[in-house]
Amino acid sequence: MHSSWNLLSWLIFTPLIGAVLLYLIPLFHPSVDRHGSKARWFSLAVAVLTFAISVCALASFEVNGSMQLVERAAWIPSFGISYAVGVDGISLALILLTTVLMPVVLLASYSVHSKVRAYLFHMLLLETAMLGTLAALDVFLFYVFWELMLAPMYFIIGIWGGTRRIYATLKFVLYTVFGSVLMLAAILYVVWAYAQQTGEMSFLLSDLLARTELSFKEEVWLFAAFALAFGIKVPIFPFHTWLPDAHVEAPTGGSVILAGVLLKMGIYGFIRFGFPLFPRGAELFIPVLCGLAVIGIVYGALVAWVQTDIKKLVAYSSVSHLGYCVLGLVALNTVATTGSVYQLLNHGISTGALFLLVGVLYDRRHTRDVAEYGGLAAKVPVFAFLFLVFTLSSIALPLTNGFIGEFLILTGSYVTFPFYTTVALLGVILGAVYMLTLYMKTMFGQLDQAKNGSLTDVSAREVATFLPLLILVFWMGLYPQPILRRLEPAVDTFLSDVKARSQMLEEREMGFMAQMRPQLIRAQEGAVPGHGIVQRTSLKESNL
Amino acid sequence: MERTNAALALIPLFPLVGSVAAFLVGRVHKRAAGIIASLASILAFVWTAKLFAAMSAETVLEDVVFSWFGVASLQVDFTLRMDALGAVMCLVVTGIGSLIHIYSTAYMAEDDSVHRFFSYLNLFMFSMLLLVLGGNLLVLFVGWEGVGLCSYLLIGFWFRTIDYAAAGRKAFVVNRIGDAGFLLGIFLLWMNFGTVDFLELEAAIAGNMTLVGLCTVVALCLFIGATGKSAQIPLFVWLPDAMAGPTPVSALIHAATMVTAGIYMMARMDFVFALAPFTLAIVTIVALLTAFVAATTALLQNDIKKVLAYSTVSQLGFMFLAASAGAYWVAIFHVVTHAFFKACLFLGAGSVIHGCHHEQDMRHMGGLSRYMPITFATYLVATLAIAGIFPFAGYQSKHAILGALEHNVNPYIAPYNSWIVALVTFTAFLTAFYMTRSLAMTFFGKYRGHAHPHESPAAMSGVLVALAVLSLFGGWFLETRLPNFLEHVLAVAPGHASETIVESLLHSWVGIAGVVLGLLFYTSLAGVPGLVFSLFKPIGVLFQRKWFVDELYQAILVRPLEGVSRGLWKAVDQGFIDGAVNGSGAVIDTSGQVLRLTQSGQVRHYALWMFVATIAIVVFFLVRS
Amino acid sequence: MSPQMLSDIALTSPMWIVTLGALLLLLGDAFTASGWSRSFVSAVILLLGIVATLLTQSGYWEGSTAFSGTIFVDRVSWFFFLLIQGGALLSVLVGMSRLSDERVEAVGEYYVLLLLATVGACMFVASAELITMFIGLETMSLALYCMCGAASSLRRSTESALKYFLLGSFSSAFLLFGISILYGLSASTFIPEIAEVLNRSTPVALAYIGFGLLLVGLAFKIAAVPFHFWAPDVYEGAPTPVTVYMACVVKAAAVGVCLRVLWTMFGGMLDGWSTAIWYIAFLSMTLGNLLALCQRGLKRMLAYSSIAHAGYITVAFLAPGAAYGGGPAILYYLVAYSLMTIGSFGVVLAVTSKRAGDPRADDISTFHGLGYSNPFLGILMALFLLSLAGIPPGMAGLLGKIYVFNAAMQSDYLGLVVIGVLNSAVSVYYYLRVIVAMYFIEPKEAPVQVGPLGFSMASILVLCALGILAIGVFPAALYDGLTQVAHAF
Amino acid sequence: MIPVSFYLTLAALMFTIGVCGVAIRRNVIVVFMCIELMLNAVNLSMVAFSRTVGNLDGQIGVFFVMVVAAAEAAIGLGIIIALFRSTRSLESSEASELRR
Repeated sequence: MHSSWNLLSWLIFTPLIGAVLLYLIPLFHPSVDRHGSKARWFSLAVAVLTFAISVCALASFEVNGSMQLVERAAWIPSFGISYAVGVDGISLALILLTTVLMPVVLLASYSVHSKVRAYLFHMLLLETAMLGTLAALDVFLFYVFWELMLAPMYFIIGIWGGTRRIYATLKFVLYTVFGSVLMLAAILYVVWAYAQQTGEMSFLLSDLLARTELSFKEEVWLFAAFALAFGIKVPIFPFHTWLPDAHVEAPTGGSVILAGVLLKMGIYGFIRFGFPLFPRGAELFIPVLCGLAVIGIVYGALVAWVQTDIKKLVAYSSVSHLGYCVLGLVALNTVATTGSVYQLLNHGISTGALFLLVGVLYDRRHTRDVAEYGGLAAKVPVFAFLFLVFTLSSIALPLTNGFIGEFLILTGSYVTFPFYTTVALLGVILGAVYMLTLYMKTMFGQLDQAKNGSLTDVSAREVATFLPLLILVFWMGLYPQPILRRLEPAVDTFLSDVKARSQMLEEREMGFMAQMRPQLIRAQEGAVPGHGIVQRTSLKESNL
Repeated sequence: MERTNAALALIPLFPLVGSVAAFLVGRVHKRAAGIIASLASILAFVWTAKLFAAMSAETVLEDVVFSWFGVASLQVDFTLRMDALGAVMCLVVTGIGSLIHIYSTAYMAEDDSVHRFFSYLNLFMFSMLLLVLGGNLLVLFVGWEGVGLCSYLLIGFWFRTIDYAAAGRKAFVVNRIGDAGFLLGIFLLWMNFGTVDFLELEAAIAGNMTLVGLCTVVALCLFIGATGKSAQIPLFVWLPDAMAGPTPVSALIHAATMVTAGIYMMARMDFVFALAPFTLAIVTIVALLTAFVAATTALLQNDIKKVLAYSTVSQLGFMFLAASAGAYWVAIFHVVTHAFFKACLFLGAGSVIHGCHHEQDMRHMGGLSRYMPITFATYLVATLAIAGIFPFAGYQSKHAILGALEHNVNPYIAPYNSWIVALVTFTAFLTAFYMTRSLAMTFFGKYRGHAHPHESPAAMSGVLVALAVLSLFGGWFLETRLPNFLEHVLAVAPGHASETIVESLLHSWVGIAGVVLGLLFYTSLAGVPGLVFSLFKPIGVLFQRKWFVDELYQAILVRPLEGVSRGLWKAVDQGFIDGAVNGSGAVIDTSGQVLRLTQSGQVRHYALWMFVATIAIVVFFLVRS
Repeated sequence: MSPQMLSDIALTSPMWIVTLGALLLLLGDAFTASGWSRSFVSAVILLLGIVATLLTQSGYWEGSTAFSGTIFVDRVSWFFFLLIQGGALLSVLVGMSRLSDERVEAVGEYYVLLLLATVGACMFVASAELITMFIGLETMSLALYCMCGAASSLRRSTESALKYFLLGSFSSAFLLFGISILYGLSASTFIPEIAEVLNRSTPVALAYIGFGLLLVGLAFKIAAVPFHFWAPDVYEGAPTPVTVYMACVVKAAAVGVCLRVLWTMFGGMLDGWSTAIWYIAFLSMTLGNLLALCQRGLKRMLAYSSIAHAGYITVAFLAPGAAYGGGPAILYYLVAYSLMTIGSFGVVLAVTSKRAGDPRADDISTFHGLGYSNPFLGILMALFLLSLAGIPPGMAGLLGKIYVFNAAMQSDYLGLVVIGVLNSAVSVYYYLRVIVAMYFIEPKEAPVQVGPLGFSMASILVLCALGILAIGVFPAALYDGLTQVAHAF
Repeated sequence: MIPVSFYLTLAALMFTIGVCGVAIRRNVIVVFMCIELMLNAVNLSMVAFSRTVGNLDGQIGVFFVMVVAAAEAAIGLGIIIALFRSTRSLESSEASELRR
């Protein structure tokens, strides 16, 4: 481990430095750089450099379940707040997804014509926030980065967005803030509990995990607060209605990042914080989350089916897809949870690409109405081909990335929730329905709209934006092992941490109660929750 | 059983490379696409044949291409495996496939997107070969979905007509419904046995009577998958629509190979079905119904391809009947012979369509035997074969099916064996009848169209002849060889006693009756069909309108679901959730507006408020202390 | 003069210097014509005061008093001297170029009053004796009444002065009555002695009444609900430079006094008064935010927002103590709030002062497209607003809230914390609406003419922004220092 | 001797009258006078308390309060005049341009 290199810090702050330089270097001033092309190239270079750093991080990452490349420095020592970052397989995978998508998005930024420099600034700032969120090991640091993701996205949608952007941005921000402030209260509560028990304050995740004891009731409330914040971000039904609006109004790059990375933060938050900190609270909510996930899968698919706005359709498909991720997560076994994380990557790639594709159409025709298209396959064959590939990836055709994720999730969660998973299979069918309907209505049929007659096929630059994603679709579908190999130990660590902490808390609480009122314990023996996770996984443990 | 390593991956690899090459080269040189694709297909056939030649009935060739994915104990290798069953299927796929490729070079010569066509066709070959060579359920599933994709692409090949594209979508979606069931079966198998490999599963399951309950469920799930791919009730509706694709596609995918995947899968998983007599009983009933319904529907269709499509559905029912009786080898036998004659029929129909300038309605044909004699001859042979008349290929397989059904030992079915045989026999009679009808309407009488029919080029007619020869001798050739070859893989019932030619001819009476009646009805007694139709009008309309199944599905499934979706979106999303979100915003805003009234701007009001608040504080403290 | 006397004078020199400066300025203004910058001189005077505070730092220690125990010269006083004079300095500098636009004619008197109000505020916050406190309060308030009416040609200015005057005097009377009762109860007007008496025996009803009346006066000054009514009207009507001054200096001084009164004087009765403070905090946060939500005028909106912020600060009054407690949290919040409020009102001043006579000059539509017509102000305003909302990169505001809520949490006020965070979620709406106006809406008419900002205004705004980032990203040093300051409680 | 509670009761009454005047009367001059009344009520209570507790602090305080009251009068009347100039009225309800 080369923690002396501060690899993660460089990774996180390189985009920020780039963003600041955009404004400091006079070369990029709009009066000099009339069309923003220099700024574009510069920020692309920054994003590629960030990608290179993330590859270095990957190279120095060892395949095991531990936190690696850990850096730690005191930040606000009197509060036990530290700047602590580190990655395990899960966060590294998501970091790589971010750093891969960002150059793609910046390449696609050519559709932004006004205030280019500000756009690039916000994008790079957003990248810093996302990477920070994924690497943070201190709850406070996490919260700061989590909230920092808000402002740039807000500006990106608000300034470069569509006609209803104001409603969309306010909805997006208020929804998110509403969730995250409650998470803040919960964080403060946990830290308070920690301070009560240890006499000092710490926001460091590992400290909180190791030494905070919470009663079952506390856990339930705290998990609820975290789950609200993360559930809104995911988004879990019924907290999803900000997503279609935000997506529809966002500029292409914004949509890609929103779908590609931002939505992943919810699941990531569950994995890194929600479940390990409050295992028994989480357990109580698992049936709820699972039910909502399945509702989301079916509901999102059904609603996507009747959309006439392409972006809205893809947005609702995200609701459905993220439902799978939640399902896989709450199944809490290695197969399903690994699949869940893998599906996060897939969704980032395929849905990101779909939004890029919609962006390509929108740039040319300035409409997202399905009825405005039709028969495009004859006019723009390369586009149609790309659209097809990403559509297939989205509906999880074998040998594309989507299949691996979906199969792992469904296989794994079938062991835990046979009924729910069977219902979730409806999503597999409905996914084909809405995506192929979209494909048919846009690409097939007569080229009957006169305006589409002058459409041009994707340019070389646009092909360049799709190429990395195209490669990833097939690579991750054909040979996912390099990624799975890194995810699995991290997921195992996650699961065993959850289980261990659950047991620890259980024992402490039982012990405490035994000390206080021995007779109470006998009365409650059967009713005390908390063994479920252990029991359920042991059911078919041999297979998991 | 001997497992040996072999370069099996080459078999699917040829068409895969061919697919890419045909597309890239074909964009520049239109003719090259067909040649490359055909070559790839032939190479695959040759390589299969070479491997086949070296193997015995007990050989299992194996090729672990790479370790595909694995998490915890779910480790899936990309394994290809060829045993006797796989070899037979492989030979059929590559053999028939090659012929159809050659045919297509002529058939599709004038199409603008010929490179796309051949690319898809080769991609289909690739997927189909993965399907039959897959050594575990997941590789099979890759092929399973892959052929579905290619089917989708090829049905919608002429995508400018939105109906064709819609037919492609329908095929994919209906297949997906089946696939969901298939996946469920896979989940159950993995959950209980921790593996998806066929050999390992077989070792764990075969003959273990304690697993009957599980196997019943698993088999049902798998069969749901099969009903999708192999067009059985209730999921058969996509296949007739799939005729929107170019005719060679119908021949290859929707008759000879892909649609038999369900039977192949069932044969492959025979060890599961063997423990699931209840499921097998369901299979019998479904297959019987399918065979009958499709045959009756085919009676009154006027589109030549629709007749063949329903005939295919019906014949697939026959295959499932055989399989459900435990006679898997018979099912495979029928798969093979059906591939011969149905491909021949479809390609013949294609030749007719090609000759009549894309006319598909048989009412605008007639008397074509004079214009296209080779097509006629081959079509005739194939018709006789499907009618089950000795010595044509269909006779042996159909006879074997009836034999198997007679001796079905399934406890749930056995009491009704004779009824089933009777209905199947009747269906076979219908088959002979409607096929003769199509033959007569197309080739006999006077030409009723306006085009100038002509015989197809050599590439097409040559292939027709080859398939006709196979339809003629295939059954006789395979009748004894196939069971011997397959006996180590599939349960092969003791072969029935060999019969004399006279006996065989006597056993063909059903087919002969059908053919004769058909000929009478549609040549000399031309007024009779109309008379019969008007006599039994309700039934006639029912048959003509395909039992109203599409309408039924539209009415009870598609439209309600669409309505529900729209309702959910409007009521739940925009109404309820957004209503709650915007509503809580409005409540906050309104409460702000109401509270604003306190800020009246009048100093004395403010003073009063402050005084009241002070009093409140003082009183509060007085009460507290 | 005795050494004691000398040291007392030295330690209170910040006040002396500013007082003398104010008197000299008055003389100079009376006997000379224009030709010299009164604002510059008053800035220098304030700077001298700050320098004096810094130089005498070592003399301030815990519990020490001056002038026979009437003035605290402890670290708290030192901190508040710096905060008050610094706030005053910043508000002088930020407003000096726009004073005439704001129709303030008697510039000399205006600055004299400002300096005297600053002295009053220092005295108010440093007082260790209740009559002294009253004098300080009145010195500050009387000067402010006049400052509010400084734009005498504008009816709104006069109205705000009247309202402030009447209600201010009204509340002072309550405060005074409270003082009288406490005096009657403890036979003393000195805070430490009263505290001693109160701690010695179980508190009687009269003590609570005295406390309640005192609270009325103080809550009025920090503009906490239900004594907030004056704030929106006065903030809106007063010339914006006065609003800037009021929002940071008066609130800071009043909070300082609250600290002393609540924690030093009534610290022993915490259990008795916590419920009242709980409700005041709750009401201030909630009403402030709800009312700010439906404002179109920015000054008024920020006034309501200042009520809400008073509520957040009040939350921490429930959590006395230095380590992780309310003390440093409140002080940090004050620093952050001063920067945010000077910054945001400063931008409003810059945008609206050219149309100061128009009651709708600060309407939100004025800000449409500001982010593009004046990117400099746009970015700064966005940062100030984000900080007020507590969203990164507005880190100072976020940390302030976290400190405050954390303090409340450590004292087991979970409910109030939840209410607080939900309130801050609501507040996001109206802060962001301004950003929406600045960046997301194309102006229908020509964008507002802001005019040149002038060096002082621009640099102060930048300073505030940098300050927000600096104390937000690297709060450790400041926070540790504030913990030392708040050690007294 | 008259007990101190009488003085205090009187002071409280005067204070309350003052408060009510502020809250009820419209004429700004009267309102201002009511505030003066409140201050004087406090003065009375302070003197009374000074008497009971036995030190002079309260009485000294009264002087300060009187000075402050005088200053308030000066400033207050100035503001009232300014108001009269702009509205030609002494009604406090006239000064309600700033509201809501």
